[in-house]
Amino acid sequence: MDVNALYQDIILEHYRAKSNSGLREPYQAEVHHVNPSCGDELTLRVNLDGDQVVDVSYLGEGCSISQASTSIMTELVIGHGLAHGLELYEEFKEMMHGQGKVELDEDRFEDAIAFHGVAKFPARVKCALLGWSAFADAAHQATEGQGADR
Amino acid sequence: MDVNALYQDIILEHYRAKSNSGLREPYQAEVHHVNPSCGDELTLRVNLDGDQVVDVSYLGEGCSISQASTSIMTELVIGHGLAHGLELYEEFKEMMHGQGKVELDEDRFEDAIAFHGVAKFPARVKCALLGWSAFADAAHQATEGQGADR
Amino acid sequence: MTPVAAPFDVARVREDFPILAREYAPGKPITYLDSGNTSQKPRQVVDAIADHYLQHNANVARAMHLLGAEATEAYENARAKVAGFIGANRPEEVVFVGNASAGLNLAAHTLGAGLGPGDEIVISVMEHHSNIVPWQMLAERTGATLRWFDITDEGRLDLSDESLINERTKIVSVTWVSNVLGTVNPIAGIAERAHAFGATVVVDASQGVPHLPTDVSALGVDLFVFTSHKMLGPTGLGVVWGRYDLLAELPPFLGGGEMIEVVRMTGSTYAAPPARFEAGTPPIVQAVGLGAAVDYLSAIGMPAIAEREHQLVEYALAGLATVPGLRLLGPTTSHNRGGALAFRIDDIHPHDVSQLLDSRGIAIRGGHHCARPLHERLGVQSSSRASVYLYNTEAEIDTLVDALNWTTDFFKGR
Amino acid sequence: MTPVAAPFDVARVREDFPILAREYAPGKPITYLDSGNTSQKPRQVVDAIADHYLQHNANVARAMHLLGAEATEAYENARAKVAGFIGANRPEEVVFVGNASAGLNLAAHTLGAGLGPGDEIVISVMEHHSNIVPWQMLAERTGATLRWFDITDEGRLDLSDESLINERTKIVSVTWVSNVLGTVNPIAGIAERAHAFGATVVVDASQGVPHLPTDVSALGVDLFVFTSHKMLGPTGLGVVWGRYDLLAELPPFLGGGEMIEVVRMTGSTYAAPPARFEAGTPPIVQAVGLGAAVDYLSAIGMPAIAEREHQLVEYALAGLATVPGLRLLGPTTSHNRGGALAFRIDDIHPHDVSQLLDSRGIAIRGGHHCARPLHERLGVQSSSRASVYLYNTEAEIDTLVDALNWTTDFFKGR
Ligand SMILES: Cc1ncc(COP(=O)(O)O)c(C=O)c1O
Ligand SMILES: Cc1ncc(COP(=O)(O)O)c(C=O)c1O
Repeated sequence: MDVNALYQDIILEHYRAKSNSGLREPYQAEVHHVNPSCGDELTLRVNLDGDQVVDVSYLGEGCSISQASTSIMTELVIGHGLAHGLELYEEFKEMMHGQGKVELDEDRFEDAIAFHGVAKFPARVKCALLGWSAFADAAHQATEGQGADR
Repeated sequence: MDVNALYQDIILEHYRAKSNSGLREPYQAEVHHVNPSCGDELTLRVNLDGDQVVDVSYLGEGCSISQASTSIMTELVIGHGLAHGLELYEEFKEMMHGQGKVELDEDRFEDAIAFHGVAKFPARVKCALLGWSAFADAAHQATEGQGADR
Repeated sequence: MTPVAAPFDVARVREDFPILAREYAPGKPITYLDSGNTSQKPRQVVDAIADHYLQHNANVARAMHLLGAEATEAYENARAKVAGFIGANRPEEVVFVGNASAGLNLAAHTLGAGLGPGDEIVISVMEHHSNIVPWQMLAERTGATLRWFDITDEGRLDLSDESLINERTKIVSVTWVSNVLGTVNPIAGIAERAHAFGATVVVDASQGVPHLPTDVSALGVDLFVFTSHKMLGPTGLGVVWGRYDLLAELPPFLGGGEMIEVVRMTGSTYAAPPARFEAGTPPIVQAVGLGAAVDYLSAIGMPAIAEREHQLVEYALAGLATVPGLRLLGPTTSHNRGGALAFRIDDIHPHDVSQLLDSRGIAIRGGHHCARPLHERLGVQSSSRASVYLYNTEAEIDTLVDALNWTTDFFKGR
Repeated sequence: MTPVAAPFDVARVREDFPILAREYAPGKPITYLDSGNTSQKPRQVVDAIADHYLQHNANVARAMHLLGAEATEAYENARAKVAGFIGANRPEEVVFVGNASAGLNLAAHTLGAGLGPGDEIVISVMEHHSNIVPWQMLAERTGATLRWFDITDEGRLDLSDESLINERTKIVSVTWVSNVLGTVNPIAGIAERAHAFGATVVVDASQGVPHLPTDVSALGVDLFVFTSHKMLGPTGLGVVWGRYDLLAELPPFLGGGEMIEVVRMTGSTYAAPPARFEAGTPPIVQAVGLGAAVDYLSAIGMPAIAEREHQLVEYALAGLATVPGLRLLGPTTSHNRGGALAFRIDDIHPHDVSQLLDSRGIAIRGGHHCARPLHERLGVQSSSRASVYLYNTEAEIDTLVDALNWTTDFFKGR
């Protein structure tokens, strides 16, 4: 097992200097996700304006893979349409479950293509998806909340 | 395994024509003993007069070994001192756990010596002891009751 | 070593079960007719267990290393195999527990948490103690009422009392196949009636899954419990299948490691099914063994096994009918009938029957087979029971019938 | 194949564990330092399991035939061996359950049946989730209050709060040896204090019995729970030892076959211990396997094993102290200390440590090790844990220390 394939420089850079870390106001939904096998926990907030993702903020402690993935995810989804963010999530998930056989489009996924190597380590797939699934969950709750407001 | 050693004629005779079977009055104590592995159940009553065993009666359904043993037990203890009956129980128990190595005295145990062969069948030891231990239990309860009366 | 394929070749099957060649006296092999109690294990299952312990052993889920990954994969593969074998929609519907009894207690504790006086639980008089006592204890804890399906004279479930299942009914728990009478119960119909009143349906499938093709979706039930050791698998393992939606709603039963989400000093939250119901280190290697058993059964094919057992039961019913003084408990034809053949012989106690048969190396069971209420209902204190599985032969049935005739002579002639 | 005798010959011991020769890359054997999670199994244990399945398999207690008698004898012999191994007064004090978690739930349900508001249960902040969640659930069911022993800065149980155990205390349940800190707790003293107030004392001995000579009588406790898979035995088996007088008083927990005396439609009566607590077909072959494990451990001798592990822990403590940025959780000396060696490395998450070590074939555990409250108390979210057993060597510790240094470089250098 080649750990260099797993720990791409981009991943370690994001791990050392996480983007958008720290909880911020305002937000419509906050979720708490857990990876019980390693104990990683993540609190994540989403602030939507209609179908635009205005902000995603989070507080988490976890391994380099989960932290870097969450950091990169926020860069990819903030300031874009929610539908776009959820689409990225689906594609990212598919790639992560593809055991290295599925490729991501660098133009759309930017730093996240570094996770291609992680897909070959089944035990780490959950780590890489923790932030993404928390985002999808929070966004879902936020839209339900908006629906109720109308 | 020689089943003829187990099923002595005396045992089958007692099984077919049980002595002292059927519940009778009066009695000081009644017990219900069970052999959960085969489901055999035995209700047994003891009637004491001071330290004399006046009557032992019972209602039970069970295999030839348990029924014959109970039948023979009643013949040996009715009309004798309680201490004698309990002594016989202890000796009988020791023989049954002796795997065929312990002998009983024919003068004192009469038909019960037929159970010597049963001691070589560990699965049947419980059957042979069911009536005896019910007797000892009932006698114990009856003496406690007498003690309380005084 | 792949197991035999159809057409059914019992001699080839028997080669996989070395214990069937054991001798009770020089040159005389045993006759094992006690599979309703526990089945024998093929070499393939035992090899899978040994190989796992000696080459892949580690704890699951929480181990982040080579052996841990292998063990986790083996355990979860076993879950998927079992799910496939019973027609579950997804592996997460399969929960591993200690045995069928533990599974039925899990059902009683989780389904019963909200019961109270006025609520009714319906079971049947033909249940195994493991599908009686947990519900008696639940009724005692909650004040709910326990009600019972009776049986007909033929030994079938008596469905004539239309009022037994009603708007007060919260849980119906019945056996698929009786371990004494052999009766196969019409589960789908009972489930439909129970669901019409909003009741939850639990099935004790301990004597069903080992012998019949199983499709939990087609049966239309809610919880479905069976046990590894009766289907060529290891001891120490039971299975609870549940509709995922239902499992996701149920509270946990046993607390501990791995069934949690977050444990705080102030309280804990619980994992999603199946983990929620698997506290502590699960029966990992037992699951791997059951996976191998399921592979073995599937390679032969459950339809072929059921068909073969049907033949054997017909043969046995005909043979037993020739024994003087023998009275069968349960249906006397092979229609909707499993391989449990319980009987009484006039004036000979089952314990004595077993003893005589054992002296000829024949293994059957005597007693109430953990179904005392059924025996009371039938007016007998106990019975003898022969039971067959895929590895049994007509010759073994002949051996049984001969020995029963000899037994009758032995006791009559004395 | 008798196992080695003293003086301790680790090379000879390792020959009995084929898995230790597994390679993660050609020519490179794995380094298994995760025995606190689950232990490896010697050939003797695996052979005993295979031999039982292939030659003596049958159900126990209720089978009246050759194989049934052999299986029953094997199962009850295993009970007697385990009783002897832990210094029980009689085999009937040993109850077989599914794992340690099941045993602790049994304790909570049976001891807790009569609790109510105002009653107190005392556990400690260093407990495994399996000795926390069952008591949290019990407190929720009954309204009793859960109270906690804290730990000292050194990672020992903090016994300074004299009022923690008082006249309201009904149950005290603590671990003998911490699975994270390694701390060996002064059980006898705690039991004495609890008994002075009439409380019942439960011990989670899961990390004790595998490593230390055990004498339940000397410890003076009431219930004592441990798990087979951490002491060379099979998965799917836990043990509850209880004082016979106490067991005889306790209500049953799980209902089903074999735990009953008489089952009637109107209610049931229950068997004497241990049967009362063993509903359904027990983990027969798992018990046989644990019996073989106990024979293996006894042949070497638990004092010799404890002494050997003490040496290894001293060696490992010295080695770990040389790794830059490594902080040990728990006592830093080997005094009253078991073989769990949990640590943090600055700025490297335990999951990443495990990954790097795994790339060199080294198996340790990362996470909260089912002890989240303890980690919260220590102010860390998770940790890495190496743990040793009788088959580990000084060379393996060196391999670990080297790999940790490389890990630090790997993350620092990038
Ligand atoms: C201290 C302690 N208690 C309890 C347990 C639970 O044991 P099991 O997983 O066998 O239920 C463990 C092991 O995981 C443990 O280390
Ligand atoms: C119909 C039925 N239900 C439940 C059980 C209990 O299974 P286990 O002993 O594995 O708990 C059995 C077997 O003993 C059975 O035949």
